[in-house]
Amino acid sequence: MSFIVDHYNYWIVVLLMMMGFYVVIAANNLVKKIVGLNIFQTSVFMMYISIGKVNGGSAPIAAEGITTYSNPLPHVLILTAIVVGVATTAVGLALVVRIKRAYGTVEENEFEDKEDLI
Amino acid sequence: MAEIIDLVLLGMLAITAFNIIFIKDLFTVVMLFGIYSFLSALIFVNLDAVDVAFTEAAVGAGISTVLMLGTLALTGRKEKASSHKTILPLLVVCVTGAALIYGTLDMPLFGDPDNPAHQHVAPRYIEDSPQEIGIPNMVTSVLASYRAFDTLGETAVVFAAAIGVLSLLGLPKRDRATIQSGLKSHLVLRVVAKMIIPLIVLFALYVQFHGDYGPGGGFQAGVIAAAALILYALVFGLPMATHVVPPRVLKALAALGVLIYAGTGVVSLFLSANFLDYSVLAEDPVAGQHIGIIAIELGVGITVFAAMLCIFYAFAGQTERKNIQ
Amino acid sequence: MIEIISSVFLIVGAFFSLTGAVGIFKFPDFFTRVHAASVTDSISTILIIFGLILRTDFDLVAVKLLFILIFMLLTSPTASHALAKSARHGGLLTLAETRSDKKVGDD
Amino acid sequence: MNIWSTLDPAQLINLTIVVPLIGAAFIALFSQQPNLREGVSIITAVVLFTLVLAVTDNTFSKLSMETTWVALFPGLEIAYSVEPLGVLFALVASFLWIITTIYSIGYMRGHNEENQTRFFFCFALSISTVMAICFSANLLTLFIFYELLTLSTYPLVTHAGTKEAKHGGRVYLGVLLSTSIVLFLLAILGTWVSAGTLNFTPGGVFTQAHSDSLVALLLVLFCYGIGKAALMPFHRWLPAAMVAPTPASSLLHAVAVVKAGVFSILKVVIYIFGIDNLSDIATTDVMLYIGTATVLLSSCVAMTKDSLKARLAYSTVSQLSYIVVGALLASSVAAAGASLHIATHAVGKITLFFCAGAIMVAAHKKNISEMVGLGRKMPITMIAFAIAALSIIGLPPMAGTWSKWYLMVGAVEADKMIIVVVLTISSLLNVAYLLPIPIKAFFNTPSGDQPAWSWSETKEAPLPSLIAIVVTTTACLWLFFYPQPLIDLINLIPDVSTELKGRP
Amino acid sequence: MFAQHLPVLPIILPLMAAPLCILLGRSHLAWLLATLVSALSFVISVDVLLTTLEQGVLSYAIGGWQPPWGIEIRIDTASAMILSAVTGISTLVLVYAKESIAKEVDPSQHTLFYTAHLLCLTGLSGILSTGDAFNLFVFLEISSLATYTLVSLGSDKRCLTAAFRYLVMGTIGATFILIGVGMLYMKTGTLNMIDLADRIAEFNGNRTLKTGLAFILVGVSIKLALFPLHMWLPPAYTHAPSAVSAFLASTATKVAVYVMVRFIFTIYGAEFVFHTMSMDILLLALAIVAIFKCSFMATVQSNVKTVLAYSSVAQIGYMILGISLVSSVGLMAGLLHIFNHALMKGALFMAVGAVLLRTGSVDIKAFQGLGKQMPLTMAAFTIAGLSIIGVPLTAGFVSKWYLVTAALEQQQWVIAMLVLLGSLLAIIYIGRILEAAYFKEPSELTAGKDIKEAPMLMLVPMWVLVIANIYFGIDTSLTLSAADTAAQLLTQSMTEIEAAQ
Repeated sequence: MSFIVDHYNYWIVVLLMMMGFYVVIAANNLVKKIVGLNIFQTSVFMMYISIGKVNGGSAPIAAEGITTYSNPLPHVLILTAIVVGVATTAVGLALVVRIKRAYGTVEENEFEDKEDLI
Repeated sequence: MAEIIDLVLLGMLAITAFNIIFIKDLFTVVMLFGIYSFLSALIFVNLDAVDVAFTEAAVGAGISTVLMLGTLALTGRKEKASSHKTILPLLVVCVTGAALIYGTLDMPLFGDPDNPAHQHVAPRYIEDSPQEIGIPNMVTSVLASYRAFDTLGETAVVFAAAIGVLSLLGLPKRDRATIQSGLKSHLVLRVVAKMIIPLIVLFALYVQFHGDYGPGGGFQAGVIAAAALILYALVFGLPMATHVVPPRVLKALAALGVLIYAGTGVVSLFLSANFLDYSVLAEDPVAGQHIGIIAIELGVGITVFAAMLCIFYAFAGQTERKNIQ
Repeated sequence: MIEIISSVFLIVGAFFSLTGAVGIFKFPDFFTRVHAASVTDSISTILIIFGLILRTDFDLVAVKLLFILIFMLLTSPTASHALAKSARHGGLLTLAETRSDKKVGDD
Repeated sequence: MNIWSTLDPAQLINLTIVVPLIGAAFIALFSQQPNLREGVSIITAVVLFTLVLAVTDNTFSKLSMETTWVALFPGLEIAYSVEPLGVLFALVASFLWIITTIYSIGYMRGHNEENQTRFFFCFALSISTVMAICFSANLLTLFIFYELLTLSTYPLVTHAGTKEAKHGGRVYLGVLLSTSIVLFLLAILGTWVSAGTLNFTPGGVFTQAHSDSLVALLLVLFCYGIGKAALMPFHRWLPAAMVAPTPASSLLHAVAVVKAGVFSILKVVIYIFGIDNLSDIATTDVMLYIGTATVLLSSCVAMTKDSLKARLAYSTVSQLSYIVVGALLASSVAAAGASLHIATHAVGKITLFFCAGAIMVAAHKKNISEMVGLGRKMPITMIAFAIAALSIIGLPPMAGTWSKWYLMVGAVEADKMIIVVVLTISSLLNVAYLLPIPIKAFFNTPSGDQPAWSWSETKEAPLPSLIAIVVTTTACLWLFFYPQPLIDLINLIPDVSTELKGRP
Repeated sequence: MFAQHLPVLPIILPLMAAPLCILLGRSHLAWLLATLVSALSFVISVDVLLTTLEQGVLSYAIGGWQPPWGIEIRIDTASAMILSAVTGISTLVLVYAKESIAKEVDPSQHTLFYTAHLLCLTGLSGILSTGDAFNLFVFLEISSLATYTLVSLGSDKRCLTAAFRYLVMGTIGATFILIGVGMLYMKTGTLNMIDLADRIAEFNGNRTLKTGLAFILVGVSIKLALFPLHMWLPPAYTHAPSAVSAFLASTATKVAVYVMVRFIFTIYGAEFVFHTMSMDILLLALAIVAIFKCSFMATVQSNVKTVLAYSSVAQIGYMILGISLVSSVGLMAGLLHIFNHALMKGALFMAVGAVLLRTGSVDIKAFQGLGKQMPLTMAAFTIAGLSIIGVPLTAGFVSKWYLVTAALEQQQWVIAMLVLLGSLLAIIYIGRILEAAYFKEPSELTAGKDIKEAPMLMLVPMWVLVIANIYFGIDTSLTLSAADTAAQLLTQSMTEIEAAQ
């Protein structure tokens, strides 16, 4: 039982990650792929933040009378990672827009038909 | 109590993600994604990561969703049913998931203060940073000083994204105001927008400069300020927005922000300290740190603001272009 | 004492919020749903924020909460209004109109 | 004799390699003036020969000559060191280069070939690499120039530019590069990793400490990896390369390239494995019998070929295997015979090729069946052909006699009577496929009545070609009567001797 | 005065030059700035390389914060060696790019091109220099984002789908790395590589660390296009502008190989990766399959850029093979090949770019008859091609020599043989192109066109690389000593363990 209590958080996060990952690799629509990518990454962020949690701790902003803080380092890392994520999303979506213009579709199997695959 | 909230939120996340897999209406998918981001922001708050929650809400639920919607306007909101193979992806996902679950078996207990992660590097940040850096928000201290190089990289990533989107979509021309756009008929919206946009900008400035003491900082501030202008562009039309903040200026600002950040580091080089060592920026090392952090946060804020708005302009320009056609 | 009052505020606020959610599911068409959501949203925001203010020491935090309240009261109805208006603008008909046109609207 | 005696002996090696390169540069420079260009070619060839003579002189006076160019890997340099076997090969190659150059002038002009500058240029390049192979001090150097030789001769093979030539070139390059990269390089690296050195060492580099199976494997890899030795089944490139212009075929594919192959095998056997250790290696006999099989099979194939050059090509394959067999017999006399065969076969085979080229230029005939009665038109060429053929067969008084003799003696010494038998049968096969050609040319007549023969009837090849043919034919005879200098040279090779062991 | 700051300069110089390019606005000024900065970085990298050869590892604490609290720049010989190659190639590609992109990229995007190039360079230098696992991820993403942009600048619309595929795969890879790094952090509490290495040693056989390693390796394998995760690479390199292909093919995947080396040897230690997890067998098998499958794919393509792209995947197989041999010589061979392959692939892609400029096509048919029309370009192509094959006296021979030596040292005769057999396939795919160039008459694609030799600005960088190929094939002292020192340093822990046993 305690094993489950200690790990349930990670397991659900893994489940979320895999749902996002599935959307990335299985989706045919490029926009949906990008959505999947975002879900995947956001779930990974949750894993990091879970690492940083300290039971009974509070947000890592120094204040009078608080002695236990959660670990600030994962927070910093994830701040950076979120930015990286949105940057990738922006470029990916821009590519989708261009693909739509060039091929007239954003369904992967449709434009694959239109180009001879290498 | 926190565990129960955590569990409920996680459950809701799972439901959201599950729906995203199966729903074919992309508009719904994107809205669900926005919800997903908000929910994860809530989890972040619950796990004491307020800065992260702030950012996730602004970025995931804000900018990302707006960009996705912008894309949908151009590409259509229906996902076509396809005979795409699902077995192989499912297999890959199962294997990956199984590997991850295997990995969790030896993971340290969730929330245990004795975890190695809380024992090694982090204690120094928690115990010494208020004295060494002189600001209470440890996340800002680590972000802007101890791991300032990461943040410099992050700024460069945002800049790179702006460059990428610009090269793909291009910026809208400034004087195309002949096209009627924006929500002209929404009088209520226009009035309210006029009222709150200055407030949002003000709030952005608050977040920018209050980041040392509370959650926030250059990144969040930049996003919020960009959101203000995005709202402006949505309500009053892109041409008006480009009139207020011309795209060329944005491009220059995005570049300038990176330069401010890196320049701060170079100043320390000239003061014969290591790159990004702010201690030498003032007589007192702690004051120096403070100056340095303000400077680089400003750089981050400017770049993020300009880059995000640039990206939005590029997408909005495409939509306008489509409307003309 | 304040604790109890605050709790009452919070619980009632949460209740309104919940009714709004139920409304979204139960009401028959778009406009009624928007209505349900926006009305309950405003009242529950007011109640919850007041409940929270009661739990503060009436310092800076309370002021911040007030700001949030003002902001929410401004934006939330505006958003609902804009939504409804856009829908109308886009040609969506109310339930009554749909029936009178004898159109089959089954959502 | 030694006009270069003022030079530092070590510099001689550099010069032998660099002189043809300089020649090549001048050839390229004078591409518009054929006379000047060919003059340069001949002068370079002569200078090179005198250089090699000087090297020979030094070798006889036991002067050690070594030079190092650059350390490619730690402990492994591109280095040269003169030893008698290399000198022998260098002598043969440089001497025949002069002759071939003279011959080519006649042939190329007579044939009005295109791209003559490229031809002479590549010719000079390949001679330079052959010199480097001759004097290489370690396997790495040998390998590098072995590969360069393949690449620099490729344009010669495809010289004609026809589809056929390209196909031939592709086979040529394909077989030679594949065998050398996959097997030869592997063998070299295997030697390097296990023995720790690639230097040619008298007596070999392997000791008792090395596992038998490893050494056995390496031997097989070397024998097949050196594809230029044309051991079956990697002999296909040689007939394919016959699409080259005849002078190229004659020098490169009768002398330089193939001899570089068998030379490498001899060198590996003598200096890497050591003749005395050879009999202990499990696979020696296997390779030996593959060699003898190649001797017999290719002789048989040769008989079926109507095209003169193809027949000569298969004859070459067969003769090369003599050398391989000689090397693998693990007898010092057989090794001596093999070494000598490099020289004797070279002069014999080059004469045959020269003749084939002469026939092509003068009579435009490629196939043997068309050569009936040709002796009337080209008496000198056909006489030369007959003499060279006898030399290849190994009949006295031709040069080939000696090498075959030593090979046979070596086989007896090694107690391998079967080899003696095979060599004898092979000689008979040689008779069967070589002699009919001059016989038909002289004694068969296309039609019954013919007017009496007169000089006016002759239509020989251009004079330069004819001179070349005469010189090499003379050499065939000369080497029978005066083989001693070469034999002396061979006796200088460690572990190799024309004297039987155990007898005073 | 900057002597002690040299390690950080190759990162911040291009990082600051990138926004300056945008501020300058004019494309030729941007070109000049980018080229100068890149050249300066190159000079600094070489200086750093020489310093590491003399003094060993260089460590630089960013912000004055000592590791593990701050981020450390840590340059050992392996990093410095690849850094020199990357900055050097970048400089040459920039010189080359001016003429090349003038034809292939829309003029309005030239400034953006140079900016993206500089950002990519920043990212690559950062990856090579950093001593922090998470910082590595950040720089990886800078370079990746810039790369997606660069690829999408191609003139064919297929570059868009190629870039998108690259983006999705690349992001999955990066996220996998992120997961792996997270697991490392979870167990050790640190992100500094050296500190990580010290702490991982305590946890041999821990399941979380094992999973972390698996995720990192898969993530990096995507980035370095290890078979079967290479599917993004051929389209990306085919449709990207030639200058971009030349740059990426010779640097980006190589840097990813470096990341793999770093994680395997520095952070986890060979003991953990190869003994506890037996990764060597898996890597070896994948490398061999990559060499053969992709070399074979290269022989049947008609687009020359695709040929070279598949060849790149095959060549990456050689590098991974070197790593998977688990020996100092094997690693050295891998590192050498990273360096040498950069030289050859750069030259090859540049030559192809020149052909594209003059004939407007990169189909193998366009190459017909070019031996006469563009002799210098094709001569460069020939020599670089010989180097890929591994002909003696070229750089390619040196790396193959050590690769086979490493295999033979482990008594792996079959693998040695397979490596050499792989070269034969290279003969075929390079040979086909050479045959077309030298032995075939111009095809209908180019017939009647007046095809001139490539412009000077393209020929010079191309030939610099060609000469480098020959130079490093003959005078190997610098590359060998660098690769040897680097491999010794990286496998130090391994040899200590072996000595202990």
